[in-house]
Amino acid sequence: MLNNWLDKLTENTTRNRARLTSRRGFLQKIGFFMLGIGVYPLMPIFRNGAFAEEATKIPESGDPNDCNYWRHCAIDGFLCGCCGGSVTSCPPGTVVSDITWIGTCRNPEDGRDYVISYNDCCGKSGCGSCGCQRDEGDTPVYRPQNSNNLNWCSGSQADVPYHCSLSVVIGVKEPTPS
Amino acid sequence: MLNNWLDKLTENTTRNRARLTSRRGFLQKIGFFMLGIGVYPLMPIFRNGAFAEEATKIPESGDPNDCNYWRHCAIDGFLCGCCGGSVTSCPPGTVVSDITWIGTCRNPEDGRDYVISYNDCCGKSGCGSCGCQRDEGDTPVYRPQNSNNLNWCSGSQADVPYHCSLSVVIGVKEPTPS
Amino acid sequence: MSSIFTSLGASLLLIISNVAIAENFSPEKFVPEKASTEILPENTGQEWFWSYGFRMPSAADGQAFLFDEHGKRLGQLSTGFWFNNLINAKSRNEIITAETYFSRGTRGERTDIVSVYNARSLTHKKEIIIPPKRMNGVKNNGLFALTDDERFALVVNYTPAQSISIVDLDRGEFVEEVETPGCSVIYGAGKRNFYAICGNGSFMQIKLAEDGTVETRKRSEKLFNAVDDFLSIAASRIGNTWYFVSRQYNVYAIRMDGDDIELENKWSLVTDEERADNWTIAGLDHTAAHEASNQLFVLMHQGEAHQFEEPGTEVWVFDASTGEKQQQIVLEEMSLGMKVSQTEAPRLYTLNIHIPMPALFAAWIFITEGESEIMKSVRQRMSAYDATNGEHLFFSDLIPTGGMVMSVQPW
Amino acid sequence: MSSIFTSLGASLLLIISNVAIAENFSPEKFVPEKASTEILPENTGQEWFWSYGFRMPSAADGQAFLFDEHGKRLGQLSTGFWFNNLINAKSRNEIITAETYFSRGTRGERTDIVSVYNARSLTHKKEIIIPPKRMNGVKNNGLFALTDDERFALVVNYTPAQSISIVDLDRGEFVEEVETPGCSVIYGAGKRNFYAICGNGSFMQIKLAEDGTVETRKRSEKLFNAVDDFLSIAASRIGNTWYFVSRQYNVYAIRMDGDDIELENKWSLVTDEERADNWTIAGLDHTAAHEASNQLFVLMHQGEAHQFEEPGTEVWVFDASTGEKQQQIVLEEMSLGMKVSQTEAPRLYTLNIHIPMPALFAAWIFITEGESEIMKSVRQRMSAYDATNGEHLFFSDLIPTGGMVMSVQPW
Repeated sequence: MLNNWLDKLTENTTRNRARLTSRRGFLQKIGFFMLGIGVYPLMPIFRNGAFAEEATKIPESGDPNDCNYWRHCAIDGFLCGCCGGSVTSCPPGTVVSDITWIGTCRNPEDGRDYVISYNDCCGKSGCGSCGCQRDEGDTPVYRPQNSNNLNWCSGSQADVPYHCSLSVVIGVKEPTPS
Repeated sequence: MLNNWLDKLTENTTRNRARLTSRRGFLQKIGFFMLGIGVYPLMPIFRNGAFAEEATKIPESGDPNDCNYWRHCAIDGFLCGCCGGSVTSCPPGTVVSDITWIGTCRNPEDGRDYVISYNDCCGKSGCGSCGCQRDEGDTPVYRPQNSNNLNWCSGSQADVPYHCSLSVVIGVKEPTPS
Repeated sequence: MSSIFTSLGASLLLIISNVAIAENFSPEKFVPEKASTEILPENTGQEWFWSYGFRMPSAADGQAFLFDEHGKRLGQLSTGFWFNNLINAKSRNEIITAETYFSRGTRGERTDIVSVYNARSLTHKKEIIIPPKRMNGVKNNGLFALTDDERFALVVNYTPAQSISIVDLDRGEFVEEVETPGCSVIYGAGKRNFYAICGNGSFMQIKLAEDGTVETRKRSEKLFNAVDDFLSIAASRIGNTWYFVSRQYNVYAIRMDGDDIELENKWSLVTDEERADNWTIAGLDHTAAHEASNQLFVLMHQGEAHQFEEPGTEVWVFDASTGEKQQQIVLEEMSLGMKVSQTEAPRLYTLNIHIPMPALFAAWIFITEGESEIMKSVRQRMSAYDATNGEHLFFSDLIPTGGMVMSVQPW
Repeated sequence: MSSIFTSLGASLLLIISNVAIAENFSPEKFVPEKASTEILPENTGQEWFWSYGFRMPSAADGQAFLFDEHGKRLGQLSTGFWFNNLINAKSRNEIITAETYFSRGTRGERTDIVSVYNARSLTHKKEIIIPPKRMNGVKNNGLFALTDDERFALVVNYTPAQSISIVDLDRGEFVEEVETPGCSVIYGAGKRNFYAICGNGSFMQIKLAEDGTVETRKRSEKLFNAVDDFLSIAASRIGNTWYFVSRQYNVYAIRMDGDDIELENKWSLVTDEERADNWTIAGLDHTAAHEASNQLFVLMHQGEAHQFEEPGTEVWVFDASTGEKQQQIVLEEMSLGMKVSQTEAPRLYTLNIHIPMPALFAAWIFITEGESEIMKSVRQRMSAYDATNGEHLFFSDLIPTGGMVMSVQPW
């Protein structure tokens, strides 16, 4: 949970703060309201029946186990790919939490903005590898739908024990002119 | 539990093993048998009544929270002095394990050999500070009285949860000619 | 304990050979030492402090570590799964926590409790079972609070249905659970009043009767823009006013006093130049207040907008009423959170990220092998500063390996 | 789960604005991805390996980590308080462990169980409750064993009364507890036979009836000098012979075959020169055997007599029958323990102490600030070597922070 912060490390090694690394581009803010009732009934359709067919292939490149991978723009936790799972599959013996938070990330490969569902994998102690915390569009727990500061496993069958987090693409948006 | 070992560290940093630190003197071996039945009835007297008077003052110097302190010659665990206790007192809220292992250490201050009782403090999770493992006279678990490879908390009121270990002087021996 | 000794068999032999014969070192005269258990000395103002959290990834073994005024370990509490909150109820001489347990560690039946520890002996006194719904937050703020008279404890729930459990500490009983749809974290507002923040920018007042049952629930009008300038839940209280920092780096002073709630004041943490120079709020537990001097402390750093929860590098000190910046403390080590003690000579405690190697080594590893390599050696410890002038007093003992802690808090 | 949605209130508003319209990226055509849970591929000889232990100081949250043939994480089991043992019962397609839990994490009622996990899905299948007396060892050897037909599990107890619990894995039931006064750790000796080591240098045979109840207990004569040359409990088995290393660095080959137990062979691990040069046994789990090639692997280092449990720097490989040294493998990193896989191209796995910085940095810190400073950065990981020639194949992913593991073990 401490990475991406250490750009400042060299800054803080000596009190006179010489910055050694470049400043990352500003990600375009996309406002995104979720209707308390409205969105939740929507959520279940993501879970069952509707997915009989193959998921749409998304053009993407880079290392999915790297914290800076485009899908992880609002994730906070261990990347399941480093724990025996992948960006869309939980490690063996853990349970997918159906209720989770949502983020929207820009895919550098095709410039589109995708809706990412950060389902947690639950039922075992923390995976402990590839901790990654990025807060694009992150909201406080009193606006839970986009909050990564909450243990969403507590809504899963396995309850509290948090193992790792997925980054599942569940929607796509019109590429707004940047 | 990994300290005192890193003398070899520099030895292993490069495969050609240049030793940078001196070899420590060989501690004189003192054979010490404990009668299974015999010793245990002895043990309880160490616990109650007999200690109404002040313990004999032992001449000693050095930092009791240093793993190399003379009392710790057969200890394996966290030094309670680093956890809110001392060499003879458990941190607040933990329970002294009356059943424990015994070691014999030479006190450099007066050249005498003392019998040390390494009572565990139990009932909370591991203290985690000042881990120290020294195995002078250490025996396997099938000869438990001198074995530090055993969680002696399991014999305490608080049972398994091990917090830290004490080094209590419970006897003295004639200084054998070294 | 079964009769231990008989079953041990006669195979081992005791020979206490030649036990010493010299003045009081003769076996008869030698009085063995006796093991005992410490009790904390009475706290008459010593600047002790706690550091605690869920010990991720070993989140089943949450801990709270107590440090003395020199940063040395004084004691510890083991506090269960995904541990969030500890409150020192000074009038009760008790430490109160909210804890969660599973019958088989990470599986089986869940039990949530409010736990009560004796504040001198750090022994566990009693537990009060509550509905197994306690919210597990990454930030420890706003999830657990006592009424100002320390009689009732309130626990915020999330399943994801939102509600609050009320516990009577005097009678040691769960009182009731109250639904708070659309609203969550809570802030104390007098003897029997609390306010929760709602998703649309309003607050929900929760008024308790004398016996702790809920008398009324009332929604206030909107006090902040919940989308563009939402409030961080890590707020600090001076008197009846809670000071929130917001996403656009403003301070919202919201007075919560019984039935009245109003936005008293709003000012920007940063000047236009500072905003242009990318100064933003930072860290998780990023505000603190010193009531006597009416000062607000905020953890800051330079970074992009989306890095507003990454560790802070400075603490800015403001007059809470005027918003005038009085001090800019450059931290010895980047920090996740901080708090200030309420003594006359107050101390600022920070929860640091510590790399246990010379700074140049760390910089070299960072440059040659990147962030993930340096992360392998990251440890945690606290710093204590003189809150009046920012002088660094000491680094505490390290937080032991075993998992992360997320809060630092004065005794 | 209570009916979540109704209670959430209508305060938030959903506007899915301008969802994309382009070939199959139109909202109607876009098929979302679906989250799933992995199942382990069938193991047809891949060199997977486990690393597990009590995760001290977070000992309430024991773990077992599974790694693939490249040292990458494959899966994990959460296994309770002071975790000691895991056995892959291949004929049952089950992973069997002995686990301990407390109703409130570190306090409350203690429950010990034998746990059974599905070896493909790593899901928890069932538990068998046993007396809450399981020995908590620092070394993981000899505390837990299955009969050769994998029908019964034996758990060594210590309170400090010594006994063994017998569990029928087929019927999923605790059979009985047998007292073993003066004797403790156990070694398999056929379908229904075990031997425990006794404090005076003899062994206790425990013979089970077909249904797992104890038929006879018989003490053998002394096979070793329990004071001057006691046997380490970390032994390795080839056929019906167990190879023990001893305090004076000898190997004792003890054949245990049903009712017969005899000291088959005894030879010294070190030549006189090596002994004079302070070569000693090292580490905790310090022996391994490759049955097909009849080779014994022993972890060694140069150190004083009392350092015989400190990490090893080399693995010496012997012909188990003649005691002839065939290989001396200098390890990449000091190791606490090791094991060898039983495949044709066997691998040697070591449990390493890893300092995540260039060796020169580590040496500098060690010299300038001493051992305790360098200890702050210590991590753990495994190495895999080609057991036939000592070639280092790879380092595994790091063991995550959160506490120590004590064993490495092939799948």
